[in-house]
Amino acid sequence: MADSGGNGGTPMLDELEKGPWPSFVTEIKEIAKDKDVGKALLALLERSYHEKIGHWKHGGIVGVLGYGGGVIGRYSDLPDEFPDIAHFHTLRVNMPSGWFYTSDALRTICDIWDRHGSGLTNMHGSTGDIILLGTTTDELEPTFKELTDSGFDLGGSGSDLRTPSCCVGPARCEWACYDTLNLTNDLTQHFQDELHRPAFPYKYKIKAAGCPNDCVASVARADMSIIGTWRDEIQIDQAEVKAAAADGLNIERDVCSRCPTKCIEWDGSTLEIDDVNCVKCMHCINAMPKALRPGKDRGATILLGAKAPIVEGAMLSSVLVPFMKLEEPYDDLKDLIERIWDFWGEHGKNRERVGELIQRVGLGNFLEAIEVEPVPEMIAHPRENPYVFYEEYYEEDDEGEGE
Amino acid sequence: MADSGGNGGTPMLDELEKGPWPSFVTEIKEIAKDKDVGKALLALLERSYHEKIGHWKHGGIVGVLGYGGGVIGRYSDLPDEFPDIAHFHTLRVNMPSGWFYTSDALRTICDIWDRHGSGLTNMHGSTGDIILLGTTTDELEPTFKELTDSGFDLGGSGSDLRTPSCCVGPARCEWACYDTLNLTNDLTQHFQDELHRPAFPYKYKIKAAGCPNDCVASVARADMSIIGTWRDEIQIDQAEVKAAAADGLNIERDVCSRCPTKCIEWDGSTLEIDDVNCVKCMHCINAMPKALRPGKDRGATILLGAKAPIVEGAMLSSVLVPFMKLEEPYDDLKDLIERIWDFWGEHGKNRERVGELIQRVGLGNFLEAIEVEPVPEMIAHPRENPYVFYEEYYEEDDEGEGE
Amino acid sequence: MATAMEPRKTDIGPPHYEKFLPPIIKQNYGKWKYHEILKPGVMVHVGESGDKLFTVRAASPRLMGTPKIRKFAELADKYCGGYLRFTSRNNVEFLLTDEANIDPLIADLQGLGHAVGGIGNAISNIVHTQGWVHCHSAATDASGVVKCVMDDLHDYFTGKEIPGKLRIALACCLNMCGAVHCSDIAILGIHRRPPKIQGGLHKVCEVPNVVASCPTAAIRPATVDGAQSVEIDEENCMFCANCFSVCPALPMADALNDGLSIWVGGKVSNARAEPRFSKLAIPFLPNNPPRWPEVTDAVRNIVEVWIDGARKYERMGEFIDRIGWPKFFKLTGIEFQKEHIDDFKYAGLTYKRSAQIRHP
Amino acid sequence: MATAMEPRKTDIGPPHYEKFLPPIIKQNYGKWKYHEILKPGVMVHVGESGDKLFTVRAASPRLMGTPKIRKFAELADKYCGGYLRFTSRNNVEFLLTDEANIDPLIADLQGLGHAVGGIGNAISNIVHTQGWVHCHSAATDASGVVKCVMDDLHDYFTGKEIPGKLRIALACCLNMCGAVHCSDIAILGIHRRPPKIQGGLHKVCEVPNVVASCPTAAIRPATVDGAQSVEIDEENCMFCANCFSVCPALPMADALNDGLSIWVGGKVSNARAEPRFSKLAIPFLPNNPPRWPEVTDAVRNIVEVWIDGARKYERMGEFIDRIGWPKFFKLTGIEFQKEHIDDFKYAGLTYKRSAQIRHP
Ligand code: SRM
Ligand code: SRM
Ligand code: SRM
Ligand code: SRM
Ligand code: SF4
Ligand code: SF4
Ligand code: SF4
Ligand code: SF4
Ligand code: SF4
Ligand code: SF4
Ligand code: SF4
Ligand code: SF4
Repeated sequence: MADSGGNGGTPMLDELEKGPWPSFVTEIKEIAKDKDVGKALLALLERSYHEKIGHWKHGGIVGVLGYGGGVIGRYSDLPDEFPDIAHFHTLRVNMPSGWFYTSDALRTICDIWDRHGSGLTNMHGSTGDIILLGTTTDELEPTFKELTDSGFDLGGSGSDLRTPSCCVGPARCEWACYDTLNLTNDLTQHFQDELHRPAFPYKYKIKAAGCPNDCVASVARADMSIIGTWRDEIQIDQAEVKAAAADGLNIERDVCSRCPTKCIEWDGSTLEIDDVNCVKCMHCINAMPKALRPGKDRGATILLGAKAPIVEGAMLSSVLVPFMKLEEPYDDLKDLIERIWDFWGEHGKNRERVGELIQRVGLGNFLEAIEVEPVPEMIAHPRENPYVFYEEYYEEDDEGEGE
Repeated sequence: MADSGGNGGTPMLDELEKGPWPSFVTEIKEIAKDKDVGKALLALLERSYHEKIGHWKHGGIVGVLGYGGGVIGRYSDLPDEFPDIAHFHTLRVNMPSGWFYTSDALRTICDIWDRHGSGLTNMHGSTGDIILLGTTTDELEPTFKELTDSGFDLGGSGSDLRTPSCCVGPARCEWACYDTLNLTNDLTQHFQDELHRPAFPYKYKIKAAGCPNDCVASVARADMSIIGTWRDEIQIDQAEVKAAAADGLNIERDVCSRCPTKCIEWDGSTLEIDDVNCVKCMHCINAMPKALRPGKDRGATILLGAKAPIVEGAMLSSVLVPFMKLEEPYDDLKDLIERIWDFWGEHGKNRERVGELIQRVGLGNFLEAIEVEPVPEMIAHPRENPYVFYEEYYEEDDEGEGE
Repeated sequence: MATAMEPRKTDIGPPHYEKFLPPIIKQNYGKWKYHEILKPGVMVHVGESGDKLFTVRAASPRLMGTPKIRKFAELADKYCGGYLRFTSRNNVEFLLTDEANIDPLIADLQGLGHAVGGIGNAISNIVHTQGWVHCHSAATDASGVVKCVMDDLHDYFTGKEIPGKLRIALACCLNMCGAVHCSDIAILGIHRRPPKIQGGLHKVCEVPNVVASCPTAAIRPATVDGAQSVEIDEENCMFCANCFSVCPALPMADALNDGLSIWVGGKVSNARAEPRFSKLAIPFLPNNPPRWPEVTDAVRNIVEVWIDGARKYERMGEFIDRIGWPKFFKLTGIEFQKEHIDDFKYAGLTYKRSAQIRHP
Repeated sequence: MATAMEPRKTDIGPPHYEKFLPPIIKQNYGKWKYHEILKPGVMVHVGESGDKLFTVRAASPRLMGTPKIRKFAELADKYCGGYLRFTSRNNVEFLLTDEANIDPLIADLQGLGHAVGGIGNAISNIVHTQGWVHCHSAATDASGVVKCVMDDLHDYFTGKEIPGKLRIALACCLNMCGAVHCSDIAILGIHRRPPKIQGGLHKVCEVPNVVASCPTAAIRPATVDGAQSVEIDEENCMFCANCFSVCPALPMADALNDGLSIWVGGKVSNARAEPRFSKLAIPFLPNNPPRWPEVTDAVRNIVEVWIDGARKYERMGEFIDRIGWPKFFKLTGIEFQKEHIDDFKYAGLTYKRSAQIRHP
């Protein structure tokens, strides 16, 4: 059997330095040049590769003063063999909206992390945070201090609001139907307390996509998915449509026949869209970005409930508000969020995501509780089973009332 | 308030003699001319119309000797006021396959029923039986005797095989892909014991449709749905296609664009079908019955599990055997049915339909138990959740085995 | 175990269908080539042999007395050598070989009050159930409502053009003996009050069975007046009546609260779209005998919206698929309510899980 | 409650994004007109003003040390006035105004070992998770598998043509932090042995919480060696590890039995087809570090079947919709097994409830 990674190098990990894709092993080795923690991580990982098993234990409760979230505690299950990474906690640092940086900002983070941690990061975590990967309990508070001194703060973890994230939006995308960066930053600032001090039944994620292409996968990965859209007509530049056709795009086959409601027609010279039946899927616009643009009456669809499979099965978010204008100070949205949190806080079970709660109490009851009128846009189709909880019925002596 | 139907006529029911559709009230009145039971039924029904409530009680266990099914016991909840219909049981008489009759056969039934019952019938019940509507407990055995003497027998009720039924099939339909009448008759005769002596966990219905048009609604209404289909090419008569077009059929719009897999094309002179992608939906054939016919390699898809909503929600049948040749003596099918009944008999809970059982134990386990190989045709799509009950795993000391 | 000595026939099964097939069918059995609809309610099937079989389809109330059946038998003798059949939707079909007999037969049928029609793209007979005529479980009458609806839609049976087939079914309670769950339009009798527990329940029912029967676990064992009985958490009852099915001491029927609901968009054929369930359109309409005007109006409204908007061959569900449910509610004027939103076990799968929306 | 007296900043939130936007973005913010893909990994956004912003997208392993981040910062200084961003799939994007800088930047990036690509119809970076590098729950490594798969599919990142977007994601356990459940191809680490109950469980976990955590009710309270503990009905365990999430004394990892599964056909965009979950393609592949050849082969096979068969813009799930699942299994040569058939709570809705079948 090959070396188990103790002191005999890392033959298995070395295999992962081969090939064209940038190598995380090379990244760790780079760190290992200067830091024992890097060497230890390499050795532990090599061992995992040999044994086909991880060597980390459940994290205890570690964090920074006054915060409940933002740090993931992590301990090795071989602390005696690998004392340098006996503690190996991560900090989740709230990224700027849209993941924009200046080189200076990045260097500031690097400086702090080189001083206080492993020097390893994830740019970025799946929720969107800057992940500072691996430090000891003692270093948490000093790292936090330097971060806040430089204008950075921690993100969410545990049963709190998780770090909201958004697509690049109006910063670089012509299709953004509202200002994803501004909204995300505004909500994050507005809900700092909910972000840092876990007081919910479970996690609550918000993701903001500027249009139905959903480039932050909000519909699959956020309890609240905010997806830009429009209500009026797609803007058409007929000359550019012709240019696209001349350029070789088969508009009939590749655009019209792929339209989900078949509401778009091309007769070889004019493109016509029956906007009443357009479901704003973006396909035709995607296919002809120079010729077509979303309409001018823009806002967003608010959807609720996505989550990973544990426990009740995975969910995609479902429509809560078919269309909402999103303009500063976003009071309608903030009110809505608070009404949702109130109800969830009161009725949600421990570790019950809001999507699971809705399914448990029924969307109809949930809507009543948060004071939103039911509309058919919220459902794929009306119920198929006749098990209706009719709420009102006549008593013998009150014929005429009820209903 | 209007008369309650006692002796003052039937003003409400009289309203139902108006209008162009044939009236069941007229039918009852016709009977009431000669029979007190008819008068009593009219009066009771008029009362129900006034009170907006039925006047029947749960039936007790009544039946004919040695049979457990075939009779539905029924008692009025006002026996003192309506002694003539204090008992008002129905007999379910097994109809001939395809509901074909001679006038003599019908008269025979009428004669028997005039002698022993109300003279009222349903032609036919929802499961397919001839329903002889309303008689007393004393009359059950004599009616049965006369029926069997005339070649008729009872159908199913209770937890037994219910009367199998079928579409008109090859008797009058050019699309029948197997002999629905023969199969239905054969199964009914073969399973007489299961039909008459309830020994299942619950009811089991079989319906046989000659082609995917499913003119007996088998996919929605039978625990076992047998739906004719074919495996080879749709037979095309190109001249008749042209004739249909000439006749005004818009083949492109009304046929091709409605094909679920878009595997049929019409260039104005030739109709081409990519039969590999044809899902045998029947639409193109339905639209051009003179030009198109099902292929020649015919058989049936066997589906399992349909039922009404109580208790676990309604179900449609799902594919068990994508294609089975159906030829006398239908041994493959009978074997399959018996394997299903064996497993259901052993594992089905009281009042659990076979479709509910499959969902409870899992289709995969069910298939193993009845010795049918899983094939992708059985599912709409593979599982979406990662909750797999992997059945094999390696023990520390047997690496290399398992899987 | 037989108590009588006389010979007793059992398990003979139904008469063999071949005895009832007319000669032309025997000769062309399995060898039909094509069919054509000649006029409303009349079609011809042509055999490979060239033989022609004419079918005349007549309306039926399904609930019939022997006098009427004898009259049909007479007509069969008069025009079709004594052969006839019934359809899977309870219409009567006369099987003729002589084309000249068609019109006289139709005239006689009409004279009897049985219109001819229902073939092709038509509204055919309503599959239905027992109702107040024979069932203990009914929340409404069956034959009465059917009569009113078919009176109202009669023209569509006898030939007025519609885009495709439209299948209506009625069931008088949630047991759904009419299997209405896959109909273009379904009319469903519903209870809206929890069962009323009767004294002496323990004498007629097994308490554990009763408790187990409730899908929502709304029934708990309880002692009432010293006897074993049950209590019902009324908040959790959705009126399915399954408890009543297993226990007569829990009657559901309630004159004030029973009524009907309307469902749309189901189908069973595999033609074009796959088979599917009907969906709730109208949660509640009152029982208003003898003519149930609220029901006939509601059905007609939906039928007309479909006729106005559907493309050729498009069944109700396919039509709604194309226009979307919000538009369906708009066109029919039906108010969208909480009750439309599923809250049973697959509810989550009926929520709209995408941003593909038609904005006004 | 503060223990120190020095001023301590909290709840300041993230830095405002505006501080990090290059001037050209500030000027054209919300006023972009269209974009064009210039070559693999390079696109231009044109403002209503006529301004042009060039984006160069580079691959990233996501797990990066500060030295590499500093190098990216240097490149940003050198070519883009110090501005850069990361994408939602963890690639690095350089934001240029001077077209002439594009090729030198690309050369420098390639020199650093970071290929440029992933824009348009391409296979972009694999969204993934911690694996053996940092998580206690992992059934496989994350970064290692990702490295191997992207090495193998590298050409499709750098420009080899494919029909549409193809999104791959990996999660190292059923918690699915990579949210793989809606990916064209998902790689999912799986356990296949029930948790091993450790002594002293009662000291670290609340037994009732542990019992409640199991979706299949496979965990029961039990007394072991005199102490409160649990027992597990192994037949009913489907290895979700939710019990381990709430209780460290129930470790799931098992070197012999942990492995990976492959899922296909999910998507999140609303373009054309609605968002949808991925479906199980391959129930089990072994953990075979360091290069996981079974996984890379399996992914490549599926990718190639899609490339060969898909129409323009057709995502994996749309492609399979068109050809049908039986054909997918046939083309990929993947054996259809019992495990493919759903048996969780919505299982019945995944059965084929129609006779619409491609024969043979
Ligand atoms: C770091 C990160 C993965 C990564 O490599 O990027 C991560 C890591 C962990 N996740 Fe996660 N999750 C991360 C994004 C996600 C996502 C994706 C997303 O947010 O878009 C999901 C799926 C979406 C969702 O929320 O449902 C996700 C679903 C979970 C779950 C399942 C939750 C559920 O309701 O089903 C758990 C289990 C739990 O909460 O107990 C979990 C638990 C965990 C824990 C804390 C393990 C645990 O049980 O204690 C992991 C710590 C790993 C470690 O040691 O560092 N993580 N987790 C992601 C957070 C980084 C960041 O802040 O940016
Ligand atoms: C007579 C008939 C209705 C009719 O007017 O045609 C009928 C009548 C009754 N059905 Fe039915 N069912 C009839 C066809 C059906 C059908 C349709 C079918 O077979 O195609 C269904 C739906 C399909 C199915 O089987 O799921 C049906 C689903 C039920 C159910 C619900 C079963 C379930 O699993 O959900 C019950 C309740 C029960 O079994 O306890 C039920 C129970 C009943 C009972 C016996 C009432 C009871 O709870 O005891 C009814 C007796 C009425 C009476 O007093 O005469 N009946 N029943 C039909 C049988 C006639 C015949 O033999 O031809
Ligand atoms: C006589 C009958 C079978 C029987 O054994 O009794 C029958 C007979 C025929 N059906 Fe049917 N169908 C009969 C019930 C059905 C049913 C079952 C039901 O309604 O409960 C269905 C499924 C309905 C559904 O999907 O909900 C049915 C769906 C079809 C279809 C598919 C229509 C569609 O577009 O979905 C066709 C094809 C067509 O009409 O073009 C069809 C076509 C036919 C043809 C043309 C077949 C033929 O070549 O002979 C027959 C003449 C019919 C007509 O009424 O237009 N038949 N047909 C049934 C007559 C019922 C009645 O009195 O109205
Ligand atoms: C940079 C980024 C947003 C961000 O804030 O970081 C982005 C940017 C753009 N996306 Fe995206 N998308 C980005 C992640 C996504 C995601 C999320 C994901 O992959 O997890 C999706 C949903 C994927 C899915 O459905 O599973 C996504 C679905 C799309 C689509 C729809 C594609 C489809 O046919 O389904 C388009 C339209 C198109 O490509 O024609 C699109 C188009 C675009 C455009 C062309 C928008 C524009 O006009 O600027 C951008 C250039 C893109 C390109 O990569 O082809 N973007 N895009 C993300 C780049 C990720 C990466 O590094 O590869
Ligand atoms: S989601 Fe829409 S607005 Fe946002 S980056 Fe993607 S395409 Fe642009
Ligand atoms: S956005 Fe989508 S739905 Fe609307 S016209 Fe374009 S392709 Fe059709
Ligand atoms: S199911 Fe098919 S074979 Fe049977 S009558 Fe209907 S169309 Fe003819
Ligand atoms: S039978 Fe249906 S699927 Fe086959 S070609 Fe005709 S329309 Fe298409
Ligand atoms: S639907 Fe209900 S009320 Fe009507 S016959 Fe069937 S069981 Fe009786
Ligand atoms: S009617 Fe149904 S829900 Fe109500 S108590 Fe009875 S079984 Fe339960
Ligand atoms: S997917 Fe599982 S193993 Fe991977 S990081 Fe998330 S919790 Fe840990
Ligand atoms: S792994 Fe999941 S299924 Fe197995 S015992 Fe733990 S919680 Fe239950």
